[in-house]
Amino acid sequence: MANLSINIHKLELKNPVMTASGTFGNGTEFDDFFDVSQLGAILLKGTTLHNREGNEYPRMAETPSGMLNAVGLQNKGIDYFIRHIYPKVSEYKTNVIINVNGSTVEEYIELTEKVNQLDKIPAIELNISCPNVKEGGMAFGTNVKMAEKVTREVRKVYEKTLVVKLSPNVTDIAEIARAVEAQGADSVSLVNTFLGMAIDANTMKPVLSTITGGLSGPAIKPIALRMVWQVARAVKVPVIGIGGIMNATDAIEFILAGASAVQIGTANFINPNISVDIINGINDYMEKHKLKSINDLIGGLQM
Amino acid sequence: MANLSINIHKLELKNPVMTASGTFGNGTEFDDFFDVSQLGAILLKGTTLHNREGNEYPRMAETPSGMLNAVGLQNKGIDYFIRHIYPKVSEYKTNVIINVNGSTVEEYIELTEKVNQLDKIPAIELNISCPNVKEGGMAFGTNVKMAEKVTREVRKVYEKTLVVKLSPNVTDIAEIARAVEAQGADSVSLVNTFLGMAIDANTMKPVLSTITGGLSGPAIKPIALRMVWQVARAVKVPVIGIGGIMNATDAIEFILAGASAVQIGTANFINPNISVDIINGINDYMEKHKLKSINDLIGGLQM
Amino acid sequence: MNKTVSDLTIIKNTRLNHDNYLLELQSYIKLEGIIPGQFVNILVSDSQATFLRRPFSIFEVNYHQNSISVLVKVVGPGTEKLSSLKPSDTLNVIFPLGNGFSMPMAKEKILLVGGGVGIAPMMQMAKDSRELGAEVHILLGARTKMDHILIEEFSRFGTVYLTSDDGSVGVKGFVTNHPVLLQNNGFNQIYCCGPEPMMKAVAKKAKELNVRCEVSLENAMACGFGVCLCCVTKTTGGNKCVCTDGPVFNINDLSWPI
Amino acid sequence: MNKTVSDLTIIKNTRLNHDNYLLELQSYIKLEGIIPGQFVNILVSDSQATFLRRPFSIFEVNYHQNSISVLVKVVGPGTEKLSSLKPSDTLNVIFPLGNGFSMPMAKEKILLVGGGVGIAPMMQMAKDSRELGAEVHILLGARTKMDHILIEEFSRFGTVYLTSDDGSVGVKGFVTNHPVLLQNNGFNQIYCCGPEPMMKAVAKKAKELNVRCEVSLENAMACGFGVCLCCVTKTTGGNKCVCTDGPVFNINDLSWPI
Ligand SMILES: Cc1cc2nc3c(=O)[nH]c(=O)nc-3n(C[C@H](O)[C@H](O)[C@H](O)COP(=O)(O)OP(=O)(O)OC[C@H]3O[C@@H](n4cnc5c(N)ncnc54)[C@H](O)[C@@H]3O)c2cc1C
Ligand SMILES: Cc1cc2nc3c(=O)[nH]c(=O)nc-3n(C[C@H](O)[C@H](O)[C@H](O)COP(=O)(O)OP(=O)(O)OC[C@H]3O[C@@H](n4cnc5c(N)ncnc54)[C@H](O)[C@@H]3O)c2cc1C
Ligand SMILES: Cc1cc2nc3c(=O)[nH]c(=O)nc-3n(C[C@H](O)[C@H](O)[C@H](O)COP(=O)(O)O)c2cc1C
Ligand SMILES: Cc1cc2nc3c(=O)[nH]c(=O)nc-3n(C[C@H](O)[C@H](O)[C@H](O)COP(=O)(O)O)c2cc1C
Ligand code: FES
Ligand code: FES
Repeated sequence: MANLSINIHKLELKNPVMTASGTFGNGTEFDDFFDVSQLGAILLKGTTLHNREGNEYPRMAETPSGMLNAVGLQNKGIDYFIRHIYPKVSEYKTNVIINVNGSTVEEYIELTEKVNQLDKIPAIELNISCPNVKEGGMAFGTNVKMAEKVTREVRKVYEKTLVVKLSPNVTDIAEIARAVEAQGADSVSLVNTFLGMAIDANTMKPVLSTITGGLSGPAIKPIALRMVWQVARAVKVPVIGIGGIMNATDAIEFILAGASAVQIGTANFINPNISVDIINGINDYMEKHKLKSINDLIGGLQM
Repeated sequence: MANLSINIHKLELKNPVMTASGTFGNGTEFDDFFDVSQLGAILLKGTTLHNREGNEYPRMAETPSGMLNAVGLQNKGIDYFIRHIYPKVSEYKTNVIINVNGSTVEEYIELTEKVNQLDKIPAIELNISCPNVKEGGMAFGTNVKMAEKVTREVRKVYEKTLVVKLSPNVTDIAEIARAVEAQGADSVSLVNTFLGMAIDANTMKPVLSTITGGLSGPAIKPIALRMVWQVARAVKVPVIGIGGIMNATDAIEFILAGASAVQIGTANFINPNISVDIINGINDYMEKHKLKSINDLIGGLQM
Repeated sequence: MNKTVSDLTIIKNTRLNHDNYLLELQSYIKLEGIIPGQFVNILVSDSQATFLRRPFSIFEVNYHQNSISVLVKVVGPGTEKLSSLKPSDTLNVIFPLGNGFSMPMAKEKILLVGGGVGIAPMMQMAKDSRELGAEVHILLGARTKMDHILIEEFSRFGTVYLTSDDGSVGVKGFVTNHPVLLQNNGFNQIYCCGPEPMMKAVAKKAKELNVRCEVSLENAMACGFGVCLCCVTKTTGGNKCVCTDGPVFNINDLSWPI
Repeated sequence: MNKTVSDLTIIKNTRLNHDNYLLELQSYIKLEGIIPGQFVNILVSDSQATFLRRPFSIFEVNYHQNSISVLVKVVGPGTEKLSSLKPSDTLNVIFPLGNGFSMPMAKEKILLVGGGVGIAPMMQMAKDSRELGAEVHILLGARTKMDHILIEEFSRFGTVYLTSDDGSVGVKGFVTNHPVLLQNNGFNQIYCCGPEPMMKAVAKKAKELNVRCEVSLENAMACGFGVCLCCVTKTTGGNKCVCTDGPVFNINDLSWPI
């Protein structure tokens, strides 16, 4: 067994494989399939201060090698989470991370303060890149000034590991990454979904109730990989790679490009066991290539 | 037969189906397959002032539902074109459009002036979005000021139809579209390729000689469609939709989203006859939906 | 039983009519306690057009031979591919998913209403209800005579009534035009699956007749086990996932304007 | 003949060894004047992992039965899928593509060198050269005895020499270790196809021996008919497309450091 453990700031991961927010429920939905404590970390679904019903159905469109979603952060709010879900998920023997969302800086702060009280949550992922909400969301992630501001303010009230999740819908993602790093982000995760659209030619209508939605899955992998590579060269903090990872080879590509860890998203829908399979696949690859530690693989791209 | 004819500024198209630059050679490569005069227009491969050898091999990587290319505008330059290719392509009974590239504004101008002399070329497509060249290219298309400048200067020396081809690698493509419209573009075409990357995990090396390349094919369709929809609502000039169109249904989706015409790119590699098939498919669809003119379909998305 | 991801082997693929196929799948994991109305989520590999899994109702469970069958109506690339599979081909399947119908009690008189491929969950429902001692009536609707399938199989478990849009068999019109639904026949429960307009019409009728009614929804799904939140339907308790809180809902819990 | 896009029907799929298959394809378009070294570009439909077509050398043309065959070595999803096809399955194919070898004249003594699946274009080449009256010698290299295929078939058209990396058959080592290449045997021309390092070694040898030499390249392709400019190789005349200016090049035209 190769040494897969890696630290992201104060966060200690037994391996670099996490699940992506919004694609893994609260983790408990996977209990039937495998022991989620095997993972490096699990990212809970996007959480807001108050209950959100999300967008109208239809919220999904299948696309070539991918899918669009327009869930819109449906969740019951942080108080419900603390009361009903936290007790269960804090039993897991892995890092449980909350994906923090707000429509104003104040909301981000208030939510973060509440999460800060939770002993068993060692990190938050600040989602400034949700394309499916009317207010806030992606607006924070596509504007340097706003990305800086929300990171700075949240940093003030949060001392544990602060990961900022970046939007790919920008001209220069490295610029945003550098900006949030300068404001105190301990890590950046990328990418969130690409803003896309699907039309039903038969009905002449948009497929999604919200017209546009977020594109995920292998279709976006080449762009996500490029962005991770660019950001890894632009910042000093560890980078978490996300986007269309379907198997161990994909995950290894992100790590070679400079990611210290990866998140598995849409692939969970197709194969609920995929995240453990990927851990095993990375281990096999490292043994084959005689790499002792995952550190030998991170940014190992040869040019 | 429905009426498929449509005008893009002074350009008269017998149908809205064009082929995308760089994916259709000089058209002559398709003579064995079908009569290219059936198309609304053909876009010739990216042309520069001087001979360019393009990038080193490997220039291509297959990706999920798509491909990356790093051709880098290999072409023999405009003078060679005028002498050897123009005589052949000007025989076609369709619009032959040159895709104009430069690394400086001066180069764009000089090239345009030469193209302006060619009677049988009724339009140019100003490529400010090539991701595969070191100088110029995408830099013009991802910066409002530079996009404005090159459009303004080229407009001064060119009176025929000026189409500006936009890059999708931006935060706000509608902003760029409005900017080039204000500087006199008669139409905008979008999208060019997305900057992406592929890594060979076995060799731990980038697949492309240039590390990054341009992503095309159905993988990008949902994002391209969203951009066309946004731009069509932002500008008054006709929009030409491009990105992952593989069949008539895809083309119809772009037209419903607001495109007055479409360009077929990567699909030509997989099925050289696809562009005529798409013309026929659009006609069938219009007959089925009892639409008399393509104008009834453009922007016909029902919300 | 617990949800599982498992490779099932096709034992039999029967073409029922021009666009319906019955696939019988051998399981290597012991099948137990599957509830009528539950569904499976099938990975259609080897097809460029299908990225996500495809959900299908469990048509029948054969505990004896440890197999389940699904009824597949060909509507697109995924179902096309499934219809072409042959015995000994394997399919990767997540199952069992969803809640299933609330079963009737002995002596209860129940009506199962299936429209189009919505008849799929009704076979196991009819079988199990009959076994529980309920009096089973089955109303099947389809476009034409040609589209009606499996009538004989259904009639093994209850009285079958038919409608067709064109009147080529049974009562002409929609299922809601059939006397068995129009009159109060003393049903204790109505169970329905089919196109949404049909289910709404049946739900309305059930409400008028004051009969308890469950419907099985077929919202588009990305995961099928409650993590993507794409498949929601509006309920009196807010948005609920059709894949986990459903696919079966009591019509009183849905925010349908009926 | 002109390039065409056409559906060909599989007549026969023969498994030659653990990873090589010979597919025989019936054409409905009349085959004529196909040149050894030309290739076909096959659409592997129904596979999620193959978006682009897959190029294969034309292994043999049977004008009589209007069929062509291709030798497929399984290396990934596309070739895997092709290897699993059965008679009566169809394949969409663009052909004939590329330039092909320059044919020898009668009485010329030629050496065909094939390494691994690079033997594919050599069968038709051997056949046609023999027909033209050339004296054909065929040097085949593979990893082990197990990897050597079609030796008997080749020997119908010329003298066959073998090498294997492990010495399990023929001369141990690479093709360039074989005496037939080491000594000047009076060859008028050498034709070579195989892994690039092998072709470079053979080209070097040919240069030393001052024998005219053509190699067939296998650069990655997106289109196969000269429009994408992805498949280029450096030549003395600048970057040239392997799919149209090649796949066969005279080694003197390539910018190889030999
Ligand atoms: C819980 C559940 C149970 C189901 N049970 C059965 C069953 O027993 N037998 C059966 O044949 N089918 C069943 N379906 C429907 C089946 O899943 C779809 O027909 C199938 O996914 C279509 O796949 P495709 O690739 O062939 O077509 P696609 O290309 O995916 O779709 C073809 C057409 O059907 C429409 N469509 C596809 N899925 C849905 C959906 N869920 N809701 C509305 N429209 C849709 C598409 O918009 C498109 O117009 C069920 C669906 C659900 C959610
Ligand atoms: C002109 C030409 C003629 C050919 N003739 C034959 C033939 O007669 N018989 C035969 O079996 N194969 C031949 N090939 C190679 C064949 O096209 C590839 O093996 C096939 O495309 C692989 O497809 P795949 O989906 O199975 O594997 P992929 O997943 O596409 O590839 C598997 C592995 O092979 C590598 N690979 C694939 N294609 C190439 C390439 N062109 N150059 C270098 N590495 C590559 C990939 O990088 C990867 O590592 C030829 C190629 C060309 C360009
Ligand atoms: C259905 C769905 C819901 C999502 N919800 C969230 C969310 O709540 N918060 C968030 O930061 N990202 C969310 N995402 C984005 C994913 O976490 C991930 O960034 C994206 O899907 C790209 O990775 P993938 O291609 O592996 O899926 C969601 C994605 C999907 C498909
Ligand atoms: C191999 C290749 C070469 C290309 N060369 C050019 C070019 O020279 N000029 C240009 O404007 N676009 C070029 N493009 C971009 C296409 O014209 C088109 O915008 C893009 O491929 C998206 O469309 P598609 O998904 O239908 O291919 C090229 C694309 C490919 C795949
Ligand atoms: S389909 Fe994913 S939650 Fe229901
Ligand atoms: S493969 Fe496209 S030019 Fe050769």
